[in-house]
Amino acid sequence: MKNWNWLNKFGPLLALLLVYLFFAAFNSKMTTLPAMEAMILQTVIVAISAIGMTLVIISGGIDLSAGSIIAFGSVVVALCIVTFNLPPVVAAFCGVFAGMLCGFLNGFLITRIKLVPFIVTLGSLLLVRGLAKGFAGSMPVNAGETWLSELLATLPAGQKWQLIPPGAWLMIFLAVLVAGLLRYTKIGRHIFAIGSNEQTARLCGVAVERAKLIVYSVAGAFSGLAGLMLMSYQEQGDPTGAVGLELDVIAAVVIGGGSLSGGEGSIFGSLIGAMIMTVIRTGCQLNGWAPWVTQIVTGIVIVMAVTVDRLRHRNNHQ
Amino acid sequence: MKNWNWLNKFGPLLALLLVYLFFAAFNSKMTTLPAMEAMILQTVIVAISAIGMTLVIISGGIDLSAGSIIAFGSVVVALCIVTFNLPPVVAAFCGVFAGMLCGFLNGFLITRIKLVPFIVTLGSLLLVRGLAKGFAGSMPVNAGETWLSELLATLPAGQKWQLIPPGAWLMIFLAVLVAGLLRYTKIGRHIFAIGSNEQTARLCGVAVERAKLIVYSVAGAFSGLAGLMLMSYQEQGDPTGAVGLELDVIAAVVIGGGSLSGGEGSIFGSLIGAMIMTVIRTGCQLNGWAPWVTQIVTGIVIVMAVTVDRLRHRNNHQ
Amino acid sequence: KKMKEGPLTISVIPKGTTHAFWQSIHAGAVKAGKELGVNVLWVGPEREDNRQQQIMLVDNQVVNQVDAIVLAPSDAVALRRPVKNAVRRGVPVVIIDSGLENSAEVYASFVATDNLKGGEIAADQLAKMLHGRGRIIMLRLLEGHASTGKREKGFLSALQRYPEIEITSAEQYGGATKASAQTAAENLLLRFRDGQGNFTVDGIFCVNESTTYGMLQALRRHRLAGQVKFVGFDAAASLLDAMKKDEIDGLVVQDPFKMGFLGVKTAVDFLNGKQVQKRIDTGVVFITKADIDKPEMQDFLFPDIEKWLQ
Amino acid sequence: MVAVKRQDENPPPRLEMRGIHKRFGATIALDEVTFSILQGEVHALVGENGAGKSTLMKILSGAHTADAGEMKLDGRPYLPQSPLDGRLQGVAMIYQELSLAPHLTVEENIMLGVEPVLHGFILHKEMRETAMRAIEKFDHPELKPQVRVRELTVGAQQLVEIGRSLAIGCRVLVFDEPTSSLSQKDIQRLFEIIRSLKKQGISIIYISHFLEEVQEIADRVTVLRDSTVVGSKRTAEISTDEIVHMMVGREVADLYPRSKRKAGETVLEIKNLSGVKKPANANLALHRGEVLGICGLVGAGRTELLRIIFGLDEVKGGEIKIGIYTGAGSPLQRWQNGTGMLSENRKEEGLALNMSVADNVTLSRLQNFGPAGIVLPKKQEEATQDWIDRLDIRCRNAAQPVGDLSGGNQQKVAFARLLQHDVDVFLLDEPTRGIDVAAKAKLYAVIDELASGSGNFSSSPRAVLVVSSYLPELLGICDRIAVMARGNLSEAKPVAEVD
Ligand SMILES: Nc1ncnc2c1ncn2[C@@H]1O[C@H](COP(=O)(O)OP(=O)(O)OP(=O)(O)O)[C@@H](O)[C@H]1O
Ligand SMILES: Nc1ncnc2c1ncn2[C@@H]1O[C@H](COP(=O)(O)OP(=O)(O)OP(=O)(O)O)[C@@H](O)[C@H]1O
Ligand SMILES: [Mg+2]
Ligand SMILES: [Mg+2]
Repeated sequence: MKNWNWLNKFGPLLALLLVYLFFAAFNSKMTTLPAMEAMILQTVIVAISAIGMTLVIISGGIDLSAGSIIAFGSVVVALCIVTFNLPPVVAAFCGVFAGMLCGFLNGFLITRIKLVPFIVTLGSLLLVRGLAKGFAGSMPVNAGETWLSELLATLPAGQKWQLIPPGAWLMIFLAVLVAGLLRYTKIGRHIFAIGSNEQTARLCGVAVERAKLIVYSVAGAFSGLAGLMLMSYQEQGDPTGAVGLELDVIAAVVIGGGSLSGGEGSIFGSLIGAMIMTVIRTGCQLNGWAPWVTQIVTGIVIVMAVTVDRLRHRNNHQ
Repeated sequence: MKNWNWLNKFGPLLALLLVYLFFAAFNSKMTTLPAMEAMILQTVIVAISAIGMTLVIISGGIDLSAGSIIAFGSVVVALCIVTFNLPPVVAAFCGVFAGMLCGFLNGFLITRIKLVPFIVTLGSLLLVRGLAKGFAGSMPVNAGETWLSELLATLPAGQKWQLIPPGAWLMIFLAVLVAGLLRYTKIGRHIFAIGSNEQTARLCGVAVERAKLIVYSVAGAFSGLAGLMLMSYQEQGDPTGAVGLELDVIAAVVIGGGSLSGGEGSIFGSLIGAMIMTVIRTGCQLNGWAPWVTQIVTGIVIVMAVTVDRLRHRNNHQ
Repeated sequence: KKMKEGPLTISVIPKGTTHAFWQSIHAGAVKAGKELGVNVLWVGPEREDNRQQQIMLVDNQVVNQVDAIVLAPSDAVALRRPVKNAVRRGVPVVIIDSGLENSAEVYASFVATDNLKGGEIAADQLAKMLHGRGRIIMLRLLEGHASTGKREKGFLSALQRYPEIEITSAEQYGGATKASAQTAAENLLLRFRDGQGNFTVDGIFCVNESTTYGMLQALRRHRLAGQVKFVGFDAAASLLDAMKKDEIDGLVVQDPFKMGFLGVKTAVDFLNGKQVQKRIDTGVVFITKADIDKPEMQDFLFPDIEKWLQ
Repeated sequence: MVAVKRQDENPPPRLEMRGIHKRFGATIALDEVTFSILQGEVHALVGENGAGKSTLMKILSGAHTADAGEMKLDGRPYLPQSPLDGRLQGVAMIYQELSLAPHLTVEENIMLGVEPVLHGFILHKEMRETAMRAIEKFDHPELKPQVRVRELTVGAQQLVEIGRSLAIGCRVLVFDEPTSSLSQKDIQRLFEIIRSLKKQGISIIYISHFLEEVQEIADRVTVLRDSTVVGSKRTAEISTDEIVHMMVGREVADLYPRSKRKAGETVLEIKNLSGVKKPANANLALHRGEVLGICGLVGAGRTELLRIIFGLDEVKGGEIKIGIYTGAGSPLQRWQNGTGMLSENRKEEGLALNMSVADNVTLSRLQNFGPAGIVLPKKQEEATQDWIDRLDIRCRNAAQPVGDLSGGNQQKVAFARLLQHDVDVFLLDEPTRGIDVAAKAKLYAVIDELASGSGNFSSSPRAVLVVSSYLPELLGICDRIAVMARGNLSEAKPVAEVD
């Protein structure tokens, strides 16, 4: 019993270690500092979106529009800088806000018209992508260099004391913040309650609709923020970027212990899940393996992670 | 009451008509024969895969790997012709069989290890895509011209009496066949029962595991067949083709009245759903509207279709 | 041939719409349209690897009864059938940018850069910068992509002439988006750092705009920009800027504006029954920082896209 | 003014509901319903399935709003906007179906919706203390604040629900069929808790289909029939039979009919049968022409026994013999062996709610509804219509989704499946759970006819194995009864010898 509980908490971390050691055994580059930094950098976009997705999945929903919102967010930030000449910090907020609006739209349709999240977000996957392209005229919007570009750049020699770039720090800060809110606030516990048993939550007077609206809006905001990171990474708003990224984000949450039937999931786990996928990709690329190897390995890891999760639960219940 | 029942059956057809008339009003080219033929041609791939997806969704599951299986199927057919020099008809069967194997793998993991379909097929989405690229060496496999290419080619002048190309006839034949099996056979009733209440089905002596295995294998086979059509359409096996097509397929089923919670759906409806999406795309393209308009319209149509479906149900239950 | 009232309508179908390269083609096509008094319809798939979508686009333009199609096929084979189909239906097709295998008898004309030559130029120039010795990596674009495939081939075969140059990696693909190119590039850079963190590669070649941009971003992120000889392909504003800052040492530049212009013009000539050449080369040149401000390069590098696209 | 006079005699009611109307689409669920309860009173609410009991209580708790009528709580107008509003004003409800969040802990469930917070942050210490205060009276070993609710047994889960209501200091507490999944011991524990709550002056509304329970615990009983109140009496002044009469509107002459039965050959025999956890070493022989009952506490393993026999759970050891077939088998094989099972859990396991009545009745055997291998819906419906008539199932037609039917009628549909399949051995798990007296009487009559092989339903005697937690029912219909305790099955004794 005790042992399983332990595994319950640190299972994903263990998996990360295993995967990492596996690739490190093949290629010593994996253990260098620049490799670590690069891997963290490449995780940030998926991880930030996964923070929001974790909330959605804990509440028993799903958000297929995450990838589109990321692209939309990046376009909005770039347009704010280029077309409206807004200062970068305002532009950044506009991007996050735009993402939040998209999330709010999802939440609105889910709670008011009471549609299944899968369908609503399938619809907004197309809709928001269309908007992103429409706004950008189907072309990338070059934002030029601002301090936003530094969010996800390798640290210059003089600033190595920061260890990792500011974007990654932001990700960690937000993860800790949201994990704390999820654990220590009323709304946090309510999100778990809704995912665990929505009917009950409603009967106990939890404002289910309001909570879901918040969850989807926050998830949208996080995807918007991930869009800002994408734009910082590419120095341009990319209306056709991040296609299909929602599947990576969902996979990260699931590998990290989230359950698609709701009530379970952890921010910490989701970050680890995102890390695992980056390690696999980087590991394969450092070995010069073709992209298809990466895909096969990732696919197998997803299925294995969930299988182990199942076994763990079966044991917990006995 | 009566009226709603009527709408229940012909709702998607009505929607198709509306969408079609809308675009025809903009552009008289929509009503020409070549336009009709082109639209049917462009629907076949999604529609064939949607036949299998309908079974999966009725049984309460989902198959995210459809797009990957389509690509895989196309690669297998092309390789059989090019590398193994097999006659086209054998190659075609190999493609369908390869798809069936992938579907069987999904079914096996879902029924034996008892994992959620969403996760299993998310894993095999990556895995099968990886295999397709690996088999094809990441390059399209050019199959050259065989009679397979004629499956989805515009009919030559002398054969106009066939009305639509053989691939489309095959689609119609299979749709009628599967719809009949679903409605008039034991296994068909069983699939509905499983989607409606799996435990009840088990209690009533339905071999749930076997039925699901069949459902996923058949769905895989249909995606494999769609892969054959893709290969006929492009005259090449395309390991990077059909990315994200599973969402189109799922959307077709949902627009056609399928419910993601299982127990509901119709082959006929799914075909109409696929047609609706083609009409939207073709209509937008004939008017010279940008792709993003297509996406926005399709997104809105998906959400509207499901909203109408909800209202219909609400009325039916009162 | 066809008796229809009103001006001719010509569809221009690019491989994608998101790169600056296609925007130049667009502008060139529009210019031709205005000068020749024909309608130009610009329709394209968003992703360069979506062959199926491009086939549908071609089919639908035939249905649309346009008078001619100017097409940049995203695959040398997959687009053959729809092109034949179009011609069979009486819609002539002019191929631009990248070739169509075994179908010279079908299309009206092929208007493009000599991509093989582009790759060779890049190889010679990079070798010259490295004084004929060093380690080189090349980042490819997409599996089965005809035009960049030719560049890759030309580059590698020309390098055979330099025995002291070692190609340390030529097997990675950037993929269809800039983000995927950037990630692939970053991991390449990582792979070629030695124990001390020193970069062990002397020269880099990227085969198109998105890979060049991805590599540039990766170099910047690794603070390596300007410390390694870097030759790219195509002249997007962002790349020219980088070249001014010495982050890129040279670019092989095609003339997309001309390609778009000639594509439409050839189609119109063909429709009017004039004799057209089967192969029209739009030229390819190598430029460095010094060339950017030369007056004779201005029209070439900075065609007035805004003017035509308004 | 009579009313004024009465008010002078009695203390003012804690709660008054007057002229309550409610309709759902075409269904009138409540019509002119008037109901009141005093402080510290236990007031039972009884009635047939679909009479409107739960609906009335949902209006009281704020989950539904009435179309017309007024409510007063301690003399002040009471108009809850939501369940939370109702709870905060002192009206709490324990629902028919357990409503807990399985992933949350005991304390989180108890305090759900009313967590003590400061700026949105939960005050964990305070939360734990309040939760502890609510559950310490129960003195149940499983109830620890930090345990996740999904790890508790059903009885303990129900205590969590009660604790949830106590934690917010309610004035009126509603129990909607609380005992349908409780053991006898837990029921007694519950009654003690109810009595102590009563002493604290809390008013309790108690809904149940078990009229003996009503007699034991309630001070007053109100009967609902066809959406209206047909009477309200002190329990001391009314007998169970009279209550039944008020509920059904007619005399239920013989609840437990018993025709002549004759035990024949053995059709089901189990020897030393054991499952993964329960049962252990069970022995049993069931004969044609008899009704054998198994009683015991919840969790004793009776359901598991039936499930193992039916091939739904794994056999660990021992032997099963059905007719001429021996060994473990899948449900499909069991049906083919001529055995059918009725699940205790209608909604989750018994019926496919959004499929038609016809599909549900014929699902286990889709043969003979058309030429080779073909199933024609028309023929399915024809076959089903026969059972609809014979069992008096109230529905529009055989094509109606079974989820639209009331509980009792749903149960009849589930039962009709066994009849349609024409099985020899009936395994019935809690066949009358949650259904009203009239429907029960009908089922008892059918069971009797099956066992005796006379009458409408059967030409030859069948064998029936019934599991029930309701002892009077077993005593009424069985020939022999066995007792199950902690997975051990006693020898079956003739009813006459059971005390
Ligand atoms: N949400 C609803 N929508 C439509 N009809 C409803 C709804 N809730 C209840 N009804 C109908 O109202 C009537 C009263 O139902 P209610 O649940 O109050 O009965 P009950 O007395 O609690 O029955 P039981 O003993 O089976 O619990 C029934 O006919 C039922 O079908
Ligand atoms: N609805 C339920 N939810 C969760 N656990 C349950 C439920 N019903 C029974 N259990 C658990 O299953 C185990 C075995 O119960 P089982 O149902 O076999 O006993 P039983 O004697 O048949 O009781 P019942 O009166 O419920 O039929 C017990 O530990 C019990 O706590
Ligand atoms: Mg009720
Ligand atoms: Mg039981």
